[in-house]
Amino acid sequence: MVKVLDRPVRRGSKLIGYVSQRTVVDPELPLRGRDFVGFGLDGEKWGFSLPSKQRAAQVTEALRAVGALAYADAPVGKLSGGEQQRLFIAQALLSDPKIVLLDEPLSNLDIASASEIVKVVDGLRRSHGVTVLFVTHDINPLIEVMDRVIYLAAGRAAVGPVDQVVREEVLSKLYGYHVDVIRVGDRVVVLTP
Amino acid sequence: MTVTLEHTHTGLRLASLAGAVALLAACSAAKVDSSKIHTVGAENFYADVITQIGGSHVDVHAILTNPNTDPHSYESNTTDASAVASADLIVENGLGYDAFMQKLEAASPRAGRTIINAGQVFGKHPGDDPHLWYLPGTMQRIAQLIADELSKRDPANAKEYEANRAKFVVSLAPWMDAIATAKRKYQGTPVAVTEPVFNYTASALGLDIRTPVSFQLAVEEGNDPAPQEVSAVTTLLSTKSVKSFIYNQQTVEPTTARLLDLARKSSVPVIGVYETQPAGMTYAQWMKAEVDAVQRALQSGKSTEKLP
Amino acid sequence: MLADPGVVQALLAGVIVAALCGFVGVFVVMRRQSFAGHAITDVGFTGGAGAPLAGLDPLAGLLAFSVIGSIVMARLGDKIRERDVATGVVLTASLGLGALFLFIQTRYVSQPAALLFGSIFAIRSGVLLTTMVVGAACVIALAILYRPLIFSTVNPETAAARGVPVKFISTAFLLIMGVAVAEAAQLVGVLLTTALLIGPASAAITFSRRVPWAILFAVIFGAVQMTLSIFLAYASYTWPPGGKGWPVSFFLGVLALGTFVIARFFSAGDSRRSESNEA
Amino acid sequence: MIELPYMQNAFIVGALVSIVAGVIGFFVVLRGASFATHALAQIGFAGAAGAVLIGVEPVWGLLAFSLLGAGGMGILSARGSARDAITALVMTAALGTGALFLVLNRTYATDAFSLLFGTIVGISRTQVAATAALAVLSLLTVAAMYRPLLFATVNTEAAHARGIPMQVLSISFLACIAIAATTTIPTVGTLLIFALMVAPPAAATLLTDRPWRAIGLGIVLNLVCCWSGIALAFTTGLPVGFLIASFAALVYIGVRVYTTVTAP
Repeated sequence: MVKVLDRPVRRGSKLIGYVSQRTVVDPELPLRGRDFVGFGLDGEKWGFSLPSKQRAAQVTEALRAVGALAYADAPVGKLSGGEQQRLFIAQALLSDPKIVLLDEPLSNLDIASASEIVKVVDGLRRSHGVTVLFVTHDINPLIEVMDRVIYLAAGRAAVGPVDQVVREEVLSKLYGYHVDVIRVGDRVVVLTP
Repeated sequence: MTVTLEHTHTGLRLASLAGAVALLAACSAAKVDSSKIHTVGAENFYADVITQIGGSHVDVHAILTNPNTDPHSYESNTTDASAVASADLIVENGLGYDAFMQKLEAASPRAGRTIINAGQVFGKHPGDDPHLWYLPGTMQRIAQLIADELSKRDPANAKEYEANRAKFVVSLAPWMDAIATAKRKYQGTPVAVTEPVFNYTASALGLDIRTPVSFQLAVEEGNDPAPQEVSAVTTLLSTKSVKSFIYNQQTVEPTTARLLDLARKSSVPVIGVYETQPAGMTYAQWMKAEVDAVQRALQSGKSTEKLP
Repeated sequence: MLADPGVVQALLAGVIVAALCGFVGVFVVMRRQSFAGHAITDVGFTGGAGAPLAGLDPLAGLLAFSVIGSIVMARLGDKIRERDVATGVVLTASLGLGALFLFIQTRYVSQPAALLFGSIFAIRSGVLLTTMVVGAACVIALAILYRPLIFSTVNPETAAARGVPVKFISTAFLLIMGVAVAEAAQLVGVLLTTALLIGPASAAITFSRRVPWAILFAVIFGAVQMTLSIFLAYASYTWPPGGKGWPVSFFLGVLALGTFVIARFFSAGDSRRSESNEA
Repeated sequence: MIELPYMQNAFIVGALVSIVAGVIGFFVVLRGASFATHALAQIGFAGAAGAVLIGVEPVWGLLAFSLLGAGGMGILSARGSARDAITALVMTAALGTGALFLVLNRTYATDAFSLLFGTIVGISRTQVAATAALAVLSLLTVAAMYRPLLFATVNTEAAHARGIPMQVLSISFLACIAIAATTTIPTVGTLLIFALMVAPPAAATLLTDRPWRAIGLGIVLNLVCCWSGIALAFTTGLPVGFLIASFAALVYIGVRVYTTVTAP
């Protein structure tokens, strides 16, 4: 039996924060960033949330943690992709999860926003003590912040710490063709043909 | 069409299925008795008059027959279309009341078919009150036209048609008498109506119809009547300024239903008139019964919501 | 004018329906289910027409058909594109059945036009009470669904991951909407109901930043538009060509569209400003 | 049955309408435009009422109003979102105007009402010819728009980038629906044209992925519904509108169930 956090797997859990692949938010939705993030706290509960100082403080804290306070009161649908992504992450954080799943959070983002998001996530896992499972196609922006890699390619997988997996011979074997791993100063870059 | 069908085999199979259904249906086409004169009455009262005059020499198909049918919501069916297609004589009301008839006739052109259109016979124009069968004198004229037409097609029985026509006219006498009597007594009596169905007879009775015409048309068309008019009609009933409330009992919509409640509450006698001839009555009996209902309402304050 | 009990009754009914439609409408517009909102009125009427044939009360038929119709729509249409077709198919089937009921018996069906336009100035008082009770029940049901409904509207995948029964919620929403809208339509007609359901809500949404405000604005817009339409309909009796009251449906239809266009015009200016700020 | 001229006319017009509805319906389904189709067909009523008011043939009012409606919907939804809300609002405004026309007219306007069901068994040869001409016209229009329309429907952004005038295209498509709907409404009615533009074409898109096959299959399914409906109406005397609409809905639901059951 597969167990997560010592419990059998079932649908819907507060212990796992989930950031889905970026969905388009209707620009006309009458919803502020703050309200949107608030779903992370109690979105699955029936009824509506009554105004409460404690609740507001928790939402503000999550917004601060991802650096989204500046646009917390703007309509979600009218924010940029990077701004929305921060809100998604803040939402996932609010249930106080042990694991956060991020499904391609960097797709459709420009390089600057992508590295910002990576910084935010990295900071959060340290400050909040959560495990982050980060699904991505482009490993490069993440190389400095990862503990372990599960590298899936052509039906095969390579698992292990970054410096054991992100190597020319390992990746080339995995892909079945030559892959370059270049070190520039402290940085590592993976080049696939 | 085959060009498009070539794209898919499923399509071809489905198309042949449709063809098979069509063929199957073709085998059971209606039989027609060729010895009789085929006639159609667009409404059942015209059909009734044709039957009374033609007797056993005609076969008659009536289209609007159900006293619960509103011509506004009639959808032509194939039975009616095939009756029109084979008809020698058609009697219709016209004035847009049975616009479907003109369509059915155009769809099945037939040489030598005679169409008696009541609206045209009386020189009315589209937009005039179409409920001609409530106008005393209409059916005498229509009966004459029917008898003439049948005699022309079947000269051998001309005498019988003429005799039947005369009998029909005689049968209308009690109705005409009832109108004359009631008119003497109740001329100028104020009444309220919902729709214009009964207005021709009401005018012949000399009744004073207090309901605004635009209100009547709004109800007839299912449109929103103006608040001032609703209020005027409401006042007529609640203050008992009218001696009777006449409504079309075949189409009861919210406005009518509400006024009907009010009339009952204010004990204004109500009369439910029929738009189509009720089952088990001849045209003459029906018309007489409606006038009797008015008489009963005005004389003894009794309501007649349904004819027996 | 207010001395006229018909007008007072109409104002009361109009404002009640406007409030109900404004509340439900915000969710309908957010979920892009305007078509379903409109179609369910026709479906309900088919039920209302069919019920007497089976010896049942028309209201029972109306509610039964709108419930069945909403469930079928929800079951057939998961994705947005499917939804459009699902609604169309349910509407087709119900209009076809309507044709059959008309064929068998028309007394209770009445004319298609009467169902379309309704007659707000001739409302029976008992009907008003039923609508208020059913409407209140719908509002309470929506209040219970409120949070998970919005969550699954905005962000269905995350909501599902958090254990929100997304499919159940969307069926339940259609059901509540169906009952509310069919009930409103039998009071004031299809046209006024659709206009009140979509117009005020879509205008309110274009410039609200929060759902509760959007609901509040939608209810206010709806009530104002409705009241204004009734006043204008009353006043128009003296307008040329004279002695012809212009219909409420006309005023409300034009006001609803007009308000939306104006709201959208302003919000378009607004969003351009915020975009230029970002750049 | 076949030898009766009105049945011949019914079958011919049924076939023409099936073809036109099958072709346009394919795009209606792909573009999610069922509501617009319903609305454009309904709007015609208002036009007919207006035409009666000024003493013109109802069909011109029908056409004018639904074209105006198509333009209104196209222009207002230029910014993309809330398309269904705009459709609803344009429809209610137009129908309200129709109610006003009825009030101002104040004579017996029976003509405006007979549009819901049409009179499929009451079609004359002249109407058959007119329907055929219009069918050819709408097919040619769709043929002219085919490639950009399909491109724009499946990949809006790319089509936009390639310089396809999106708004012109979407208004033209709505106008196409308007013309096809209103010219067939006097013969087959609002109900049937809507049924045939939505349900069978949607069933067809579930069965095949190729555009031409979907269009062909949509036409075939339409023909099956239409002809068997007319034939069955002839033998049973039941209303044609009920039969065809029910068949159309059943075809879609049947195919939905079939594809769900056989799906891997």
